[in-house]
Amino acid sequence: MSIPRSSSGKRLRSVVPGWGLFKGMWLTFRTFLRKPVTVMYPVEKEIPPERARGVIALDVEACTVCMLCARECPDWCIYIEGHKVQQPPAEPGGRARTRSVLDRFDIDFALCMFCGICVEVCPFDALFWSPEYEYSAESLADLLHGKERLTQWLATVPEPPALEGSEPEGGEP
Amino acid sequence: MSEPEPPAAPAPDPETPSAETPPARAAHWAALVGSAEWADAFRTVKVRVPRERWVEAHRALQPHLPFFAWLSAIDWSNEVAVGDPLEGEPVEERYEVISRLSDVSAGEAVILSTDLPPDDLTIDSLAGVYTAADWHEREAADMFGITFVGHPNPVRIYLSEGFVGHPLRKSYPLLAREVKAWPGAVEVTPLPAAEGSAGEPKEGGA
Amino acid sequence: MTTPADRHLLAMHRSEAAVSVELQTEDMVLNIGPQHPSTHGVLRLVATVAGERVRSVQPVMGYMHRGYEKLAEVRTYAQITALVNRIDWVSGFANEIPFIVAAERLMGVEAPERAQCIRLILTEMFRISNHLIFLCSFPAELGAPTPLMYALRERERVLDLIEGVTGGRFHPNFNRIGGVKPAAGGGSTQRTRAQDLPKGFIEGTRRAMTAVRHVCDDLENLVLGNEIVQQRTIGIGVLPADKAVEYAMSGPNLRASGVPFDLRKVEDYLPYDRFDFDVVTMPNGDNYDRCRVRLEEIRQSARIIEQAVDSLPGGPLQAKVPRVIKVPKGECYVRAENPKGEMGYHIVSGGGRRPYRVKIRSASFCNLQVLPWLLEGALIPDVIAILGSLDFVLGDVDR
Amino acid sequence: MSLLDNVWVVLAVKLGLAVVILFALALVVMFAELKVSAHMQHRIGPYFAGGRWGWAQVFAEALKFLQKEDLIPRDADAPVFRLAPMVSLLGTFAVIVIIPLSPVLVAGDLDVGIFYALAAGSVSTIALLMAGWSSGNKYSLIGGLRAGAQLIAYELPLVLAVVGVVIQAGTMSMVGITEAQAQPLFHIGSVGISLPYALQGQIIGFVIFMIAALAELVRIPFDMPIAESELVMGYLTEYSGIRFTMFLLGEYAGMLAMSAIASVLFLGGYHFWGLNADWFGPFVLIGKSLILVFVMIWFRWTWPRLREDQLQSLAWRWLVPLALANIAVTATLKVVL
Repeated sequence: MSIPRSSSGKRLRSVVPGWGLFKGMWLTFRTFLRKPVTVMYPVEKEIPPERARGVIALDVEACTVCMLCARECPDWCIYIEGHKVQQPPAEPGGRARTRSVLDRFDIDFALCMFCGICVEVCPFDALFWSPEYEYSAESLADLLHGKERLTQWLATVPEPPALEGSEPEGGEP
Repeated sequence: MSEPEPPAAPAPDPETPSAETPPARAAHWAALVGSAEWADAFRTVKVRVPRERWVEAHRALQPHLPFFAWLSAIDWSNEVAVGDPLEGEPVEERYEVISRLSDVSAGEAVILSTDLPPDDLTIDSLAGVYTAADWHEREAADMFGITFVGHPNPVRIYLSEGFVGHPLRKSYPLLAREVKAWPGAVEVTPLPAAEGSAGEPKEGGA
Repeated sequence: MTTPADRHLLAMHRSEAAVSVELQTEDMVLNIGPQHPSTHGVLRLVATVAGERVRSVQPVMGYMHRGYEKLAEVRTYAQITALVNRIDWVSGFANEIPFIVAAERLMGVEAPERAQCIRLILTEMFRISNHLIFLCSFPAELGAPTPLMYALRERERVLDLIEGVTGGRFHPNFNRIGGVKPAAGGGSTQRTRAQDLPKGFIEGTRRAMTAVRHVCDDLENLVLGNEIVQQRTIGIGVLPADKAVEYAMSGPNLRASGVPFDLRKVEDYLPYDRFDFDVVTMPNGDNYDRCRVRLEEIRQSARIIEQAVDSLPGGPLQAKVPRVIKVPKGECYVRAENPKGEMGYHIVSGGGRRPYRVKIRSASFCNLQVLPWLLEGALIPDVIAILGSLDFVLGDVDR
Repeated sequence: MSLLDNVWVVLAVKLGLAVVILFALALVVMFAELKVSAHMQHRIGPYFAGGRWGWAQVFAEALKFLQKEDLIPRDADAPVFRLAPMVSLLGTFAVIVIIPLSPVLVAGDLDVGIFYALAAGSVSTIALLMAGWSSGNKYSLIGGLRAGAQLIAYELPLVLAVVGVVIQAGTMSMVGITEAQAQPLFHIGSVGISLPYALQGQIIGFVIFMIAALAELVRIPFDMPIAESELVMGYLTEYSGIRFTMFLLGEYAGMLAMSAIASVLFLGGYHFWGLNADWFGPFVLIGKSLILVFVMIWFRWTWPRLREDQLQSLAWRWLVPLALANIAVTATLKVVL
């Protein structure tokens, strides 16, 4: 461990008093001549990284209405309703099964704090993060999105990014 | 780090207090304030002093630990309005005032603690010993309703003048959790706790 | 090291006031804030001014008090991680660290080495981000708006890297008890593929660190070398070392007063002892030094990050922890060197899924305590400059 | 013919032209500020409004300001509050009429031209004090008082810096000063050593004039009366809508007027090597002025602001003695040579 260093604390004095003013001006002038870094938003767009937490997409087929996401949500912003239906047994003589059908899956993005807990706890891979971010609305109420809208976003879910090399264990559980 | 070092077991740094066996430090601080009650769990040294000797104990430690990190309180209560109650045996209902002192060189630190009975929430102010205790005491007064006797500026710090109640008391409800029904209360299918792989940690290499 | 209290202006003012008692006029109460461009949110200073000279200042806060300590009591540990990175929102990740480490200590688990190293890299990235924010807001308060854009430009690179790993720019919510876990973003394959650093991260980090060093040089020319800035900052808001300790200043503000104390060197919440870096201190404790300490700390952080990405260990990202996290009974305080100072969480666990009590020691709140002392006798422009030099965020003050 | 003989008609036409040109140029300066500041900050700035470079942005902004409600605070001194922006513009317009765009193109070539310009220009001091005092706001009051102290302090170096030029030119007429700069500076034997259209040896005067002009214009590094980060815009805090626009245009027109005066006094006015002053004079003068405006914008977006007391100390301890020394040297040389 290196020894804590006390700097000399010398001020950054220019040789000529006032020269510092012109060094700054030279910097701004150089920048003035360079090409700006701005991305002109509606015309050009930055591509967010694959993991960007833009919006939550829902795969209705995978959802079993287990309520886990609604329970784990710290903001209580997921509203789920469902009902059970009797299904004929898979094979003759088998037990009649019940299946849950999702009636309502609303996420209030005005309340959501984009923590990702719901995506993480979902045991059936029904929720995904999508980097999509253009869904602003004019009123808070319009930020409550139902399952139809959430399903549309499923198409924007990207493949996971390639990983930085040297992953010795492969990540397989 | 210039010298090669086995990354698996980093050598204890000579400068960190962990080099010395922690209980010895804890006992050292306890002896300094004249208290026999101390705890050292999870590398958090806590020395308990009686309420009468609260200011005195701080005065004894001030030359060694000049940095007043924070002061707060804990409402030990068996009944809670929100959150998880304490597990296990019921505790003695009391308010525990804790303050943390440390130094600014070697990383030494100690937490002093004292108990206040729920019916008499007054304690002497530390403002005379540690200047930095000022705002923390005002905060504790706001949040727990503890009166700090001799505080130079006993006005509210966070809450507005007309605010009723002391929010961090365990008896104080959290309105945000009461005005809205829990969306998770709907039961459609049982929790998938019985699912085979769901109980395992999912991360790579686990 | 310790400079004597140079309260020259104040002394002069007092003697002036004593001489001209008969000339005294009524003081004016100037309400700076809660809505004011330079209070970084909703801080309110009730200043009694005589002309431009401030006689006394009474900070009023609580406009943004969100009751995090109460909110933490009704949330599980995983949910609190998402909550606490909103305390000091410009260094979100650094807020998660002490909380997670405290919970890990209570549970007796330790994050694997690779996870710890990633935590360290991201913490330092947030330190860079925070200090760049300081270097953009502080000159802006002195009236120079351009360093803001330069600093934010490079900060964007750092934030992009952070977003690439964690999925969040400001609020990563990346720490889990026992390790780190990037936000799932992998569609149906998210469970089968390890959520590790994305490809190109290390290369991008190296490039970003070069860019950050470069902007540091630029800002040194534009801000610290500028004679007007020097006029406005040198010898203004002098906080001597003994006062800094007395008022429990921490972090860069303490080091600018000449106290070489850095929790990264004395605590072991992250493996900082593996890396070579200096604790930057400045001798004078004035606005200029507070600004300069942060500029130098960016360079040191870049140094740490470069070492860390060079020697990133392999291995898992997550230690084995139960699915439902219940923390055994106990109390633990862990403090960490947040970019703004000492940030710590005192977790009292009652044995359940939710902590019984969480005391949050936030750096900005404690750093602001010195305000009435520091601002007494200052001029109104200096009030703003001193306020800016302390680098606080109202979310961190009010919690 | 008879119409142009009427002195009032001619005056009205001249004034109208001056106002139109000044407004148009003020909008140009405003646009330059938007664009130059953006590029200095590595941004693009206005982009979409009106074609590729966003030239229509200034009109959009002006229209936006005009639409806004004309708010007058309850505690404000309403008549004074309403009057202040007009007074602020008045000073600038009064100045502009004496600036010679070419040897003939000048609204009014007064014998005491520069004297009149400086006197008329200082009217804006009163406007800022009026605005600050009448707003009924503590921040505005502090801003107004700062403005008053600042403008009074900088009036002096401004005038003293000009004195050197006047001594050298031997006239106070703006046209006269310009023409004097076209003459050789001094003769050695029969050879005229000329420094035509240049600073005429008044470099110190020029620097002092520009510093004082920045302070008069309340521009960074001397914008303490506005000081957005301290006083929340100072005397402008309570202004909105059209009155705020008037101050804004007044600032830009003032920048232009000051730059034009500086060009006339120190940079040879409408003269430029190889260009006929009669035809190219206006373009030369406006070009020189815009370069000075660019430098002002450049300062604005590079430097922070000083403190009020530092500004006063700069004026009284450095600029005034320096200007006096400059006058003494100039006068001595004038007599000696």
